[in-house]
Amino acid sequence: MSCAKDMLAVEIAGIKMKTPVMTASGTFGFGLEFIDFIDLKQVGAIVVKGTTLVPRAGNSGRRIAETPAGMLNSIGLENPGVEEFVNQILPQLAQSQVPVIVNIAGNTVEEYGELAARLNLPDVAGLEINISCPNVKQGGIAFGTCPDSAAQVVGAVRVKTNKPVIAKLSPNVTDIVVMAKAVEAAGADAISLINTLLGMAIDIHSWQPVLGNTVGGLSGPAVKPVAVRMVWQVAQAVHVPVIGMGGIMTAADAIEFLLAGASAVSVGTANFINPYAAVNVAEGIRDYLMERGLTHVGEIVGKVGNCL
Amino acid sequence: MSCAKDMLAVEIAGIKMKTPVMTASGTFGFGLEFIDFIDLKQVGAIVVKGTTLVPRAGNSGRRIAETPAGMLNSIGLENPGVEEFVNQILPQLAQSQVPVIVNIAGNTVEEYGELAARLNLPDVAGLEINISCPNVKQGGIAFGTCPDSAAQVVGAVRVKTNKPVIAKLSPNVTDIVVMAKAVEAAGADAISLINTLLGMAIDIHSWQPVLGNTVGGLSGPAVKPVAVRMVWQVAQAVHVPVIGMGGIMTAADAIEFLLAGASAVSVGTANFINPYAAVNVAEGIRDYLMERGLTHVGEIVGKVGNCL
Amino acid sequence: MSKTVVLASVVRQESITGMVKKLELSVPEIAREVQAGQFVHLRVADSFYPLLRRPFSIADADAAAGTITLIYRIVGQGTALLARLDCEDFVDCMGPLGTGFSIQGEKPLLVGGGMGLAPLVMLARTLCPRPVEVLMGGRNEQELFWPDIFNNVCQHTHITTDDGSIGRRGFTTDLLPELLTKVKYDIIYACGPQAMLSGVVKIAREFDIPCQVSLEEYMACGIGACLSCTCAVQGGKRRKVCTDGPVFWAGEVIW
Amino acid sequence: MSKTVVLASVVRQESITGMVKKLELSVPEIAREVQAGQFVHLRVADSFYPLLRRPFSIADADAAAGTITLIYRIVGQGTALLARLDCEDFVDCMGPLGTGFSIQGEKPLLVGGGMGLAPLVMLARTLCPRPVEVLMGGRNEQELFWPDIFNNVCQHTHITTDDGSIGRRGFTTDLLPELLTKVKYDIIYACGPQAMLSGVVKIAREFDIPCQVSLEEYMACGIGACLSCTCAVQGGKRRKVCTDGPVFWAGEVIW
Ligand SMILES: Cc1cc2nc3c(=O)[nH]c(=O)nc-3n(C[C@H](O)[C@H](O)[C@H](O)COP(=O)(O)OP(=O)(O)OC[C@H]3O[C@@H](n4cnc5c(N)ncnc54)[C@H](O)[C@@H]3O)c2cc1C
Ligand SMILES: Cc1cc2nc3c(=O)[nH]c(=O)nc-3n(C[C@H](O)[C@H](O)[C@H](O)COP(=O)(O)OP(=O)(O)OC[C@H]3O[C@@H](n4cnc5c(N)ncnc54)[C@H](O)[C@@H]3O)c2cc1C
Ligand SMILES: Cc1cc2nc3c(=O)[nH]c(=O)nc-3n(C[C@H](O)[C@H](O)[C@H](O)COP(=O)(O)O)c2cc1C
Ligand SMILES: Cc1cc2nc3c(=O)[nH]c(=O)nc-3n(C[C@H](O)[C@H](O)[C@H](O)COP(=O)(O)O)c2cc1C
Ligand code: FES
Ligand code: FES
Repeated sequence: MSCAKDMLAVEIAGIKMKTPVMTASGTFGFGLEFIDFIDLKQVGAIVVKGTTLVPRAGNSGRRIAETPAGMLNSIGLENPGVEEFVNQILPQLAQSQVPVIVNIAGNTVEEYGELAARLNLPDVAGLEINISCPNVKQGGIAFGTCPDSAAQVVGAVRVKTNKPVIAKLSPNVTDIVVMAKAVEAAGADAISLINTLLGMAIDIHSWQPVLGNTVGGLSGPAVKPVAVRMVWQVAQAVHVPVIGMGGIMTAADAIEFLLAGASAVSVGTANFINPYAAVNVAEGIRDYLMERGLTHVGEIVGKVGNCL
Repeated sequence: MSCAKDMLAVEIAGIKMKTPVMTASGTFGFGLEFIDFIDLKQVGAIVVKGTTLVPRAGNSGRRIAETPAGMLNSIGLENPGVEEFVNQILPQLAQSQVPVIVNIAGNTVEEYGELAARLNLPDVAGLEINISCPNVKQGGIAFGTCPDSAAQVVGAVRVKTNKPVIAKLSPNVTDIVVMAKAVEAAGADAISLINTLLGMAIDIHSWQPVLGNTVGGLSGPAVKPVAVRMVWQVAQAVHVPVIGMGGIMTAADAIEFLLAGASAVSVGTANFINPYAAVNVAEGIRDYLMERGLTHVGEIVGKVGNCL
Repeated sequence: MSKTVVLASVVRQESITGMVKKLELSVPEIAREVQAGQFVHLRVADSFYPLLRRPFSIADADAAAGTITLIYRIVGQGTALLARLDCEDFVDCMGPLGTGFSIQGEKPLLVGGGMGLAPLVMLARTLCPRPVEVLMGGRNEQELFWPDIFNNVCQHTHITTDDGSIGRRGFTTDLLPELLTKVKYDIIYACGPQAMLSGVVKIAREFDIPCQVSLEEYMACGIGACLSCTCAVQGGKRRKVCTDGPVFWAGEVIW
Repeated sequence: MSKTVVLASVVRQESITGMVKKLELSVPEIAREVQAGQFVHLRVADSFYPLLRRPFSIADADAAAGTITLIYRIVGQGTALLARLDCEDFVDCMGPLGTGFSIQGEKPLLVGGGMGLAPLVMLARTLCPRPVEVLMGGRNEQELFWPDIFNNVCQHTHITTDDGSIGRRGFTTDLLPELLTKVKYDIIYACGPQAMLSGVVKIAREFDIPCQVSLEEYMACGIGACLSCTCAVQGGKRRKVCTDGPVFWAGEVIW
């Protein structure tokens, strides 16, 4: 029986999703910002903005810049802190009946553990460990580029939660496979990638960096080839599911990631341009499968190099 | 005296150039392909296609793919080999009176040394060591992502030549500064960056990688923010001049690199779209300097964060 | 007042000065709902170049005709592409976005500089039949095409130019104290460059007159999801210019 | 025969079928110089999207009028943008590029499939007054609008379609041996899909008739600088389709 609904349903690390199309942390707010446009239930899972133990004001000065087919951001993890998230935001979001994955970021290994403990709540479907934010000086990227510290962070979270743990990798590394294997060995149930590439833009009129924070994270279509390559490398090297992202604007982009080996994908920057993006992408994947007489999205995962 | 000609003249590692705008290896052939369009003397220096000891046929299958604001290539270092270059091509190129820099690539440390020895010729202005080609399985990228092997390659070239030695870095590393310091310590007279980012594209109709070689190098405007960031990081960390490249299409792009700390720039992918690009970029830099009452391009190098 | 994304068709595009244009769009869903001070977020090309939407204040709206008017300056690539649109072309339009002006008081003074005058046109119309006065500043006579636009919707315009080519020479903030001394305005609405706004806010505070300001920030999403546009407010908090604003009470913002 | 980059103005753009269009460009520098089999490399948008130029065979040229004609199929984003060009629009045009057909023999047979027929139009005109015959193949009648185009420039057209909706049912390579048996052609010129070309080359070899083929490859620069387009040739060497080709002697290419 190939009912249109089931075609897209996936289970990633125990999280049941109606579609393999999630929304990327930091690009979909807390989901509620999109209710004028879409029914949140139509999204596979919402990964909320990076959450820290204490509230963060983020970086000062200009926070975004447009680049060719991409954008730089240096939000700097502005967020209301885990308490406010748990008390004010999560109850609202829970009503929309979509799996909520909390993206967590700490300054120390212990902070990651504490965040995990604090989020052991029924309304939380899983945790995504942001060991790769390029916009926070302490921690963040440092954890994300060294396999040992990345593994430590994942381990600290692992012991504090029974939720599915997703490790989100930074692309700013020499060997993404080493990072992936390290977090897998440390107990990650899934791996998501890529976070943003570290970039910079300079205003040639003022001679100043465009971003207040000087450097920022590059996202959008420009990074897609790098992201597809890394997903392909990692998917072959690990046994846990991979969540692919980086420049997905259309269903065709998402299908590239699925063929490369991603079991699910996340839509990021595209949400800013098209608030229906996550839903449109899922619909496009369904059309693609139906046109080819396929019955489930899993049939294309990792199939690059094979024949249809 | 601020004669319009002198404004742009620079000397990089002892190589005297009329303008700080060079052409990037692999994107300008052997220069002669452009004589219908420009007078080669108007180019700062020509960096020729990566040259190996023995001729190479390069990769089979499709070699380029377009990506958002960028392109992937997997030429695989097709080149006629150093003998034919020296005997057939160099004499012709020498007549155009433009500094010729030879980009060299080897499979072993010894091969790099041999290439350097073979190129100790009056018509060669300098050597650029390609330790960063993502399209060749053996060697290449391996040297480019490990500081020790990169240093070994530079050292091997250094002892075999009295020409200026430019080390070309790969962006596919966790810490570009470590790589830069390693090649500087090993005797590089200048550092050029960035080579291409490793990427991949998949044809969703055929399920095959678009490139015959599966992965390829990403270049063009898409990579500019990453390149500017790396040039900025490296320029602050080393004492040798930096040659910046990655997505330069216009004078404005080039000026970003100069402000970030590059003493010269290379135009790459842009040559394919606009064969006059290197000349146009130089002219645009001159206009920029004149509008601001500056007398020499050196006055803007590394000035990001300063006030005009 | 729900937000939508619609393909708006171009009803009219005309030049006001060389670089300033007026664009009238047919987009009934938004024309019906919009309140003064809100904005639309346009996708100017069906391409990744430019990638992001561009925010523009709604300078005027005609609910009956189903149209909105934008007044914009060509400053870069996005606005250059917008300027190429012809009658009957379509543009992807998201709106109405943001929180507009709060209508109150009986004797309002509107203070605007540069393109900040755009949202004040609709505000002036909305404030009718109150006796609206507008204090407007610009670099020179050429840039001050605004009196023609405001003449229908306000009682009086006070003008300053940097070079004195028309109106009083100087900034709006030079003339403002004088106006506030002469007339008992009971509310000030301001929109324009940051420097002007902070000056206006300071003077309003001195004269103890309530003041609302409309801010500008670099925006990616326009709907509160990306946090690119937040600004620091009193109480150590931050608010989003795209949803909590662009209009804020002066006392809330930290200058 | 030097290469240039010029802004060519659109003289005429018309639809041949739903997806195939004919574009006439005013570009005297190229129209004057071009030889049959050469191509132009167009920048279809002043944007990074698409980034690279697009190669198109010159289907015909009028040196006196200073125009060239392209016949192209809309297959992706670049050709879709090209199709939007109107009369008097400009397009950045590089050419003439490549090495065209070598004109020889007295009784030529031209063999073309799909869009590979485009360069054969100009070739047929160039071969005049020789008695030119064209063997053309396509999927179905609809796609075979080519006879109309060739009627002025050749003596006879032989047609095959995959579905037999017009002409002989089958491929050009099915009909070719028959033609070669009947008539003593002394040269074959072929352009079309790889599979067709290798078939034609094999048959030409069997019949011992000299054969030139025009190849297609993915191209970045179009002028021999990037090596994206090289193909293996006899003697263990590689040659550039963009400069050494697109036309090669059949014996040179490795199939
Ligand atoms: C709420 C709001 C209302 C606005 N209303 C108007 C209006 O009514 N009329 C008008 O002429 N302009 C208005 N602006 C400014 C307008 O958005 C910019 O001029 C426009 O985005 C420039 O785009 P560009 O591609 O031409 O310029 P570029 O400089 O090429 O743009 C590069 C990037 O910077 C952003 N940007 C550039 N200038 C501004 C700016 N001043 N404010 C915010 N982002 C900017 C762009 O959106 C883009 O992301 C408004 C801005 C905001 C935030
Ligand atoms: C020498 C030469 C002459 C040609 N002459 C004609 C002609 O007369 N009429 C015609 O309809 N087509 C011709 N083609 C094919 C034409 O170049 C492509 O159809 C066109 O580039 C597609 O661009 P797109 O953006 O619409 O497609 P996309 O598929 O989006 O293009 C993506 C990339 O692939 C390249 N590409 C796609 N298809 C081809 C192809 N078949 N050959 C080479 N590159 C391709 C594009 O140039 C671009 O770089 C010729 C190709 C070559 C090499
Ligand atoms: C404005 C912005 C904010 C982001 N914030 C976060 C964050 O808080 N945590 C995180 O793990 N990733 C964050 N990201 C990265 C995205 O989740 C995603 O990994 C990246 O943008 C690549 O996907 P895309 O190209 O589709 O945007 C952010 C990205 C953007 C553009
Ligand atoms: C088609 C192609 C071939 C290249 N070949 C070489 C090469 O042989 N040696 C090398 O060091 N870099 C090579 N490069 C990298 C360029 O020199 C340059 O570092 C890179 O493209 C970034 O610059 P760009 O974005 O301006 O193209 C090649 C790039 C392209 C696009
Ligand atoms: S623009 Fe995204 S939160 Fe305001
Ligand atoms: S297309 Fe660049 S060498 Fe042929």
